[in-house]
Amino acid sequence: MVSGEFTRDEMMTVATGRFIHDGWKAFIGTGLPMVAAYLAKATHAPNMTLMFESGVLAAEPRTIARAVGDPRLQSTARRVSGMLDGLLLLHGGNVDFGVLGGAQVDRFGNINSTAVGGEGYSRPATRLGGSGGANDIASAAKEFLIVVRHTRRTFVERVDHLTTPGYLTGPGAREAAGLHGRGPIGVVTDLGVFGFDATTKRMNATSLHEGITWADVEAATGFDIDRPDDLPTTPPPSEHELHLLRTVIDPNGVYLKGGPQ
Amino acid sequence: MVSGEFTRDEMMTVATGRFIHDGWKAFIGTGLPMVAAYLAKATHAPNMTLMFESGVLAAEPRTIARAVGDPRLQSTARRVSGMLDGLLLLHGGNVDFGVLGGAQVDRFGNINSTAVGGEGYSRPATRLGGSGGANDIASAAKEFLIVVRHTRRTFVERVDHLTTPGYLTGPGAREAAGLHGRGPIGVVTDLGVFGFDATTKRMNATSLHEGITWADVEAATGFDIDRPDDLPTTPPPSEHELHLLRTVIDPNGVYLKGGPQ
Amino acid sequence: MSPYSTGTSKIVSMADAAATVPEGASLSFGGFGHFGHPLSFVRELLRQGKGGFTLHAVAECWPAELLTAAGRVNHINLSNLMFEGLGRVRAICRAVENGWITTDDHSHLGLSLRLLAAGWDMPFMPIRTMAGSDLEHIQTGPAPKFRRIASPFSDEQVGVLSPLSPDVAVVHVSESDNQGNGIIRGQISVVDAQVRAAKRVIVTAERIVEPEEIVRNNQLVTVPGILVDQVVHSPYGAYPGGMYGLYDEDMELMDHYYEASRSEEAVAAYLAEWIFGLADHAEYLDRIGSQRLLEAVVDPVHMLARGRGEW
Amino acid sequence: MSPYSTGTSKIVSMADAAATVPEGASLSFGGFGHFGHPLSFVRELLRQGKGGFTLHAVAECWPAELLTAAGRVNHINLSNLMFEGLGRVRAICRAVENGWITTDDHSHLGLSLRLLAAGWDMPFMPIRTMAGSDLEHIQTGPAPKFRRIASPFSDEQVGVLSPLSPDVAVVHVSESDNQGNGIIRGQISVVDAQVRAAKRVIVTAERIVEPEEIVRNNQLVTVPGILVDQVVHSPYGAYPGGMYGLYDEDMELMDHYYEASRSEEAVAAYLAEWIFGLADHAEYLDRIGSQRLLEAVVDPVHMLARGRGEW
Repeated sequence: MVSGEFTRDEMMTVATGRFIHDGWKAFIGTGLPMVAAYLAKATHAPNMTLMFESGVLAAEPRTIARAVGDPRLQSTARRVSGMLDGLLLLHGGNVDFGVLGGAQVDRFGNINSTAVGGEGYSRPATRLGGSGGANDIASAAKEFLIVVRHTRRTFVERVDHLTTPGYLTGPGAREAAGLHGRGPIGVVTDLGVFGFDATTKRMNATSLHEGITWADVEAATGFDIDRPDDLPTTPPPSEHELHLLRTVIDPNGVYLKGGPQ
Repeated sequence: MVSGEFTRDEMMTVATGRFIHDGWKAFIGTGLPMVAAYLAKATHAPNMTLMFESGVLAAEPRTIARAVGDPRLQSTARRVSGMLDGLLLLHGGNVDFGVLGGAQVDRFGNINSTAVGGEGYSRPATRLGGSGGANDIASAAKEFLIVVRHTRRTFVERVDHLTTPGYLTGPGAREAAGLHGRGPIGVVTDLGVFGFDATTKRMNATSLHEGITWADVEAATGFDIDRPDDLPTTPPPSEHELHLLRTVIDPNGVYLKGGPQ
Repeated sequence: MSPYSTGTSKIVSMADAAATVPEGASLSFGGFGHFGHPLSFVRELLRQGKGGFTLHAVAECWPAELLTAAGRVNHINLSNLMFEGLGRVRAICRAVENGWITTDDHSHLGLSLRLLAAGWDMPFMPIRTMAGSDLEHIQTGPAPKFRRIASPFSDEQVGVLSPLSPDVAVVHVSESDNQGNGIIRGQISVVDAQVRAAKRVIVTAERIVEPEEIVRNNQLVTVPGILVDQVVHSPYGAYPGGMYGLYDEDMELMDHYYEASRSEEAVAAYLAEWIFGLADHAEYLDRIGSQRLLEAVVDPVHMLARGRGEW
Repeated sequence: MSPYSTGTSKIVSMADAAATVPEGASLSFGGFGHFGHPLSFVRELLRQGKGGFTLHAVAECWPAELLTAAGRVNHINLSNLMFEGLGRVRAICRAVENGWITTDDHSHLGLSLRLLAAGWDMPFMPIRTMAGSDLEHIQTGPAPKFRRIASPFSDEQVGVLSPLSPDVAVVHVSESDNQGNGIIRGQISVVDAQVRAAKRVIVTAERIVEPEEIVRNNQLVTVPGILVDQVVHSPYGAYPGGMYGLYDEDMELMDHYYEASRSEEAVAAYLAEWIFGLADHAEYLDRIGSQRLLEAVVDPVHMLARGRGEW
């Protein structure tokens, strides 16, 4: 298999995993981030600690967990408590990293996972699940990563509801709000990898996935996204990474449907 | 054995036990109060729940515990946690009653168990153990009882250090301080049983133990203690109570030394 | 004879327990994901017809969804309600989108700490999250949830949460004695705060055990009996959800509801068939059938039912 | 091969662990009554000669007394220090009465909540006790412990405590894996708050166990390994105190210290004989003798050593 044969989901998963450093304690949710965490742990970050908002600490499941509530996270964890304990460990500054999704993201990495459209919060066109631990992770984890599919509906000028704080209104706003976490360090989408300018806190592009053009990004983004002079291609998944994803981590396609498209 | 043959400690123990109502959840320390709690549970208060500041809940030890840290309290308890959990159950308003001792007590039932004499708190003549859970119990339990030996050194006009709040400076003071517990409901000594006037919150006499005169009380009390018109004799221990104390609860004299004196 | 006192038993029937919940009460339920929800209680509560409830819902997606689907809920203080692996709690979402119910949103930590503050009798609880987001800025509850105050120990303006006390908390446990000392195997969600915060606590239990069994595992007791008012014996009480260490969730049955939730009509038919059409929990379990119930039983090492794969 | 990762082991020698405690550090130790104090660590710390310590001492009477007896303590933030069944911690009392050390008194809940506030990164923690007493009025620490602020949700003036973070917390556990995931059998005193509050955490453990054993009992893990910096294997590490479920306290040996504490001279002789005169914990245990150590072992049901009576 040549490394070019991979799905967009596989590219997103691998790109997400690369943000995880060895030794980190990380809050992970279900979906692609779960697969990415397994992959990171199986490759460059064997000593990362998986934590979940339910109070599950240092889980080492043999097979892919279907959900945060999956029994195999509890039956292989070093410690199982409850939500207050799990989230207060986070609040206490003990979590390095979290991965978050959402229905809308703006240029400052603010996320909406509560209510879209309509007359606003009290009478939205679409009500979603709400924050859960996401606001806590974005506020208190040392840093966090956003992972979403890239569409104009998702990448909006202004989130309809600010569930989860990115850089809020820009430079200094997190500090003014009293947040102790540094904020979002990147965005992984099916089009590329994005970051935030150190000074302006505006979203900029880090790399585009193979076959993606800047025009693709612009077409799928509802705000002006900063393009650097140098815009490399995201390193594709290695053969080893694809092998792990397809035959070891998620062989039954719980999250990653199908092989190469 | 006639009921007249009993020690002062036995009288204090029985008088203390009578303050415990059936069904109450009570914080109990070592010493006479421990024996009193066992006695109450074996007689009129079978459904009282024994709680300890270490987080031991609903202990049912078969034999007398030597200390709050005694393993037999933990090995027979329905729940074992830690100090924060134990004291936050108290803080949350779930404890009916506590029994407290101390080195000094004043007319308002304030207790000193920290520092006596000398130049005060920072350079006392005698440093004691400090509050521990006593301040928490006196502040947050619905009510509490004071059990001390009656001497002029103990019953003082003003405690050198106010470790544990009785009625503080008098009527309204507990409410002003923001305390949620009602305060001390009585004092059991080797001379008698005492209470607090509903209006003035000053200590008054409820009954004197057999053979004790008012002059004995006055001689042993460093403040004017209110004498009611009617001053009965404390009902002495029953034969059944003495039997339980001597042959079932504390047969080896862990706390109650010797039989009749 | 047991050396442990059994006191006055708190054990009552499911019907008697549900009958103590007043019309218009505020409720909070145990459970997380597809596990540990007191669903046999919720079904009985629905059958008894009361409503007008306010929910303090941290993670109890299934109780909240079923009660809302039946039109029994006016307001939800929530942090996250969705079905893991499925999607949105559609009856709740529809009720919000149509303005039939009101909500007030929190982070998981924020709502959990409000319950904890009530349980600990604290006038407020500091929090550093929720700050700066619409969880701080939008407050729609009858009482304020989040305010800023100056820290007396630094020059910070810090967020504090108000306490929140449900009238009744209902939690499902793995085993309980007749006093309500309850053990939950696996993660406890926010049950520790719920039972402390609530004015009344109802425990439903897979197994009622002798005091000895509780004492032997006394460090695992999440629910202190002194806080409990009533205990109900309810095997498979979390079904079609799972109970860690005992049985896995029945995804097919859960999906059955999830599909029905796409329309008001279908959800009404679901409730009629699976709740109102059945007399009690025994009839519900009969309907499921013992073979199916046994298929959900997990092995005691992997804690997974047959066919659920490896660890 | 174990399916569990053992990571980079945190296990070090007792000497190496004690060597990481800097001169003048603030320290907090596990333990309650005569149980669970990390006394093998305390003896090694004493042998290494450092001092100038501040203690945040909720219930660790034995560590606090021994360190103070050796003149290594400048200040104690305390809630209660005494020897259950014996009496006063005389070296500490003498040091206070002579003005050799300073103290700041709290209630047990107050001091525990200050540690918890630090561990949870909260700027303050409300409390309704300590109020009105000299625990509120007398503040002698370098930083204020208790202040009143207006509740933003009512018209109360409520007490709040400042956070308190020890430089190092040292806790003794029944078993730990090589990452410091530690199980304490029996009551945990205030270890949960101490390990969260401290900048560094050292775990001493009766047994070092494989990850499997921790995973199997993962609901009993009081010390989360992610908070732990170093792990020391130290059987009988709480001796002459007891360790619940393993061995009872040796009251005769404890009384031996208690008698010696009556005078400065006698206590100095005690320290010379029992601490400075012994090279390490192995030599200490040799001095006690295996027969005596075995006599302290408790039966696994009653949790009491021979001759300690019935339950």
